[in-house]
Amino acid sequence: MLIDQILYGLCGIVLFTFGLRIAFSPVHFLRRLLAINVAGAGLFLLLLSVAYRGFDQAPDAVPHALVLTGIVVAFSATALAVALARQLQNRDKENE
Amino acid sequence: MNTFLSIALMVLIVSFVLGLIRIFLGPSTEDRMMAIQLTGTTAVAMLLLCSVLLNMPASIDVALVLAVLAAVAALALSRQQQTGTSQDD
Amino acid sequence: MINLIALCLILFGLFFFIAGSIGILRLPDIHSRLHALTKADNLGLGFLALGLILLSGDIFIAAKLLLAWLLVIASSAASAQLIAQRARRRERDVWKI
Amino acid sequence: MENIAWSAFDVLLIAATLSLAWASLTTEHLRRAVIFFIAFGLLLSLIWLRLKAPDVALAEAAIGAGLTGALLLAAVADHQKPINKKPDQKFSLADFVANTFLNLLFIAFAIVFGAAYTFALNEVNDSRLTDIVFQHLPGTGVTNPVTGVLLDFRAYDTMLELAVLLAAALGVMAIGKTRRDFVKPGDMERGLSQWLIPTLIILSLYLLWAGANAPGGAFQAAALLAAAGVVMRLTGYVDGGLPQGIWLRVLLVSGVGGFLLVSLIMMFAGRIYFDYPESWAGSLILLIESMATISIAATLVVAYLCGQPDTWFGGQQKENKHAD
Amino acid sequence: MNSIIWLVAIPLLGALLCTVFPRLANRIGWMFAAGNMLAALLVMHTVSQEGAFHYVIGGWSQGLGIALFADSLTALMVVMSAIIALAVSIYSTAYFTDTKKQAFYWPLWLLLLTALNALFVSADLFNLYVTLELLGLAAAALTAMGGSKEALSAAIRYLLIGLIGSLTFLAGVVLVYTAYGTLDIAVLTQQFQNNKVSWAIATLMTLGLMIKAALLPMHFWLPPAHANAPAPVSAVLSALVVKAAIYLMLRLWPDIFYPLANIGISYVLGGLGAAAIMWGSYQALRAQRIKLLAAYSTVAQVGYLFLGLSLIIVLPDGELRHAVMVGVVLLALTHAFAKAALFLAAGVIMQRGGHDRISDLDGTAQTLPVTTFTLALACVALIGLPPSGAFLGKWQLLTVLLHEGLWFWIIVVLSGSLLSAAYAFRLLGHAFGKKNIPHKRLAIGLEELPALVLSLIATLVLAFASAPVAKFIQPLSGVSQ
Repeated sequence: MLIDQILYGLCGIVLFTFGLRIAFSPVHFLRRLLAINVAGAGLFLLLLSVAYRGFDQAPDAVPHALVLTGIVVAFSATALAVALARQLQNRDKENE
Repeated sequence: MNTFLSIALMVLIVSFVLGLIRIFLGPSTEDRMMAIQLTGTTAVAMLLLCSVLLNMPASIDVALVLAVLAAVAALALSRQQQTGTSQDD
Repeated sequence: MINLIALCLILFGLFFFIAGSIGILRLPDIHSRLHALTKADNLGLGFLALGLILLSGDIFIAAKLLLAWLLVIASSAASAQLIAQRARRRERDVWKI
Repeated sequence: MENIAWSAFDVLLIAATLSLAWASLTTEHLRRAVIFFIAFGLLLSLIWLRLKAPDVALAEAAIGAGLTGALLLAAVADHQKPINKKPDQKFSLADFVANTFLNLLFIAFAIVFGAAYTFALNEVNDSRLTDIVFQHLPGTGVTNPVTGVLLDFRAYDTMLELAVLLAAALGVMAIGKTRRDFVKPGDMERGLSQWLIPTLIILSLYLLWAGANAPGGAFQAAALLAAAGVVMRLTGYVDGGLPQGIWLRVLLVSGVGGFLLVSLIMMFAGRIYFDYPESWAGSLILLIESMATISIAATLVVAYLCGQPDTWFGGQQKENKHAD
Repeated sequence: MNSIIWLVAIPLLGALLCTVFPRLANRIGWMFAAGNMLAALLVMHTVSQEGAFHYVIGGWSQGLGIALFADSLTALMVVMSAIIALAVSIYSTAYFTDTKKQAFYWPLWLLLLTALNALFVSADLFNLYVTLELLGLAAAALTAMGGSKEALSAAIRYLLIGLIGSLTFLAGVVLVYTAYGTLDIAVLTQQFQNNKVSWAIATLMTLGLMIKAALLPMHFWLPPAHANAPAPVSAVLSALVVKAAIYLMLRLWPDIFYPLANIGISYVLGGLGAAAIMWGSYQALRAQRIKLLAAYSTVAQVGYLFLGLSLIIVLPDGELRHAVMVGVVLLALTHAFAKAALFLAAGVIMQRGGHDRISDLDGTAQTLPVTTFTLALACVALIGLPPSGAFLGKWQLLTVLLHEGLWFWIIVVLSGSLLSAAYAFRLLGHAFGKKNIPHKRLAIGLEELPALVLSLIATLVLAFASAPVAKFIQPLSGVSQ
């Protein structure tokens, strides 16, 4: 157990919780999307601090691969959400 | 030498935080773009230092990627207003 | 000896970074801030990279460090132009209205 | 002294990250929120490097600072007028109580989660998967453990992840066409793109090549290639440099298809699923990676286009319209 | 053993081919759905011959590679989704007339099927996360294909809520890796202990899956999404996608989280389930449209399944637990078939009549006799009248509740059934209502048949199949591997 490991891990947890809190509040859709992305980043931070094993030791490679997968998935979701929102926006414009 | 470099790293992150303050303050989008550019460069500098400090040559690659993408980001930011206001067909 | 030169170069670099950051924070208007920014970008990173090149001792790594500097110069030149252009357009728009 | 400097660095880094996240999620203006989010991505890639995860740092730099940023910026461009400003409400006790309750709930959640994490770190037996990974790495033909995990041990995950990306691209295209109208790019933009695009492509090739032995790999390379597509889109090529018709469709599926095909062939050849024969594991992985790179890049560009390119079903590409 | 791979490979290959050849998408699509059916039957055959089995992809040691797993529960779910998928696919060939829509519908739908199958057979926690995301993305994209403004905003909400759910699940997975250093379910099951960290893990994963399953306080996203999607998509969302999360609960609690089981958690889940039954049924009674009624009825049905789950968690291994398990599985199967049939029938009514308002349905029986018959059969199954599978499922559940003396739950189940009878008869009353319409020649369309078959399965086939199903489900034990 390393002090920096705990520090970064807790930072990840704070980001995750904060992101979720905003995602559950009645704000603009894009803000919610940002919040979910922040929450995801918090989880990735947690996962990577679990993998971290000190300055001079090689870290655990499995969480790194998991986070890479997670980043791709998060981007895909963001892209789909943005496209949906823009389409909705276009509909609103047509109706005006 | 490592001690010196780690202190240099600390100085750079202070400089980074100063840049962040300009991002927070604004007031115009251009100011924020500028501050992003500055923090980006500072991040590149920190990455270069890390390549020696953490003995990770790969962090230079990260720096390269950041340097190139700074230009892409600037382009996206500057084009955003023009493309956004146009009408859909 | 080389270490000492490297140290000095890195110190120079740090100076420009701090100066740039303070400049961007304290200078009054966009164009003068832009001036401060480009100094930090080009000179600060340049000296730092130079110092690190002296320390690295590996030609491949040295080349990559140099490349990083060149890329930053190129993209900072481009984005400074874009920012200035945008700022000018906006100022002009203000007059139009 | 060195330790103190590092600790100061850690604390400042974490404080800056948290405050950027805070600013991004609470500022009133959406566009500012996105700018903060891009800076947040910048800091994240520094943190990943600090935690000795250069592969992730590369991906985050390319995605967080690059593509997600460009995507979100394009999205907020639509929202310039209606800023997320609440109409000045009267103070409502019910809202206040509900908000306080939710805040307390989430704070409690964070505390419990944090405590569990700390306990878990205490309990863990230090023999995580990492030892087994290094033990089996020689069988995969690569020396970068992350690439080994992604493309061999957990290749099935990677295949499904590419399927997720494909689903996103298809979903984006299913709901509408991409915008065609564009402001004519100025000389400045054109000059920029002339050196930026080749640089991005070369850097991407380098990362792909380095991926087998050093940090880098298909996804990072693809993100840079896609950034080239984004630049093309921004400087007047409406379809972001994508090929047309059947070529685009084949390109889009070739990443997942490559994984699936190789594994099915392996299965019929008597080996089990995803079990590459050791002698050509290295070159097979490089082949799959190159296919995956181009395919992922195309998919990322489609996702950025926020709609279906006109040439999806084939046919001629129309003249690029410029709306000055 | 290889058969399990085809479950993922066939629909995925189909999705890729449909993407490349958009003009042939219709034909490729239903052929691969049929192929998926064969793969599912093959897995069922293997399980019935050899029992539950593990398969580590790539031949790596367990823990390093990703493992797949199939037992009788998996086999039943896979076959169930294959049957519904085939029916929905045949229906879809007639539903989407616009070739440009077809070109995107088919690959997305086959990707959704891939995700479902991959989720059912996965034995790796992170892989489960990826399948959950694939499921959520494909489902949201398909919902948006409804095209209306309501469909788009429902799709956005669906996507975001799904992301929150799967991220919460992922948080649990991260803690698992922190504390136990593995992602493999079998390895984890052996090492799992009852301590504070394990409680945090169980809480996070359960919360994530509750959001995904739309259990009561988290149900708000379901009705708009299910009611505004295109009809075949609604059918799949209600019948299968919601089941995926519940299936995972059935996988996690009796296996991994077995050491944590206690009466408190059982009361929480059961209480939420009971509330969902009452609230969902009440809202269904008030709904103005068939699809909204069906969506709220799904909220209620999820409640029954969670009520059953709460019993499974707390009951000791043995006869009673097996009885509840059989009951839950029968309820889940019946609901899946009946709800798919209901949504498909609603789609037919909407396409022929242009609307699905319940109060204006009078005369449907005269113009669409087959579809109205389908509606009636589906309602019989949803209420749980004999001879449907749901009747037997509820009977099993009630027997155990009676034996345990849980009177409150019995009251909830019975009044939930009464409420569902009320909303079902309201719907049927209008559908069978007389209206003077000019006599027309009746044409029975191809698109009416899949729904009819599904509703027949829900009412008649499951009634006969219940004994073999009960025998097929092996008694779950704490450590089933």
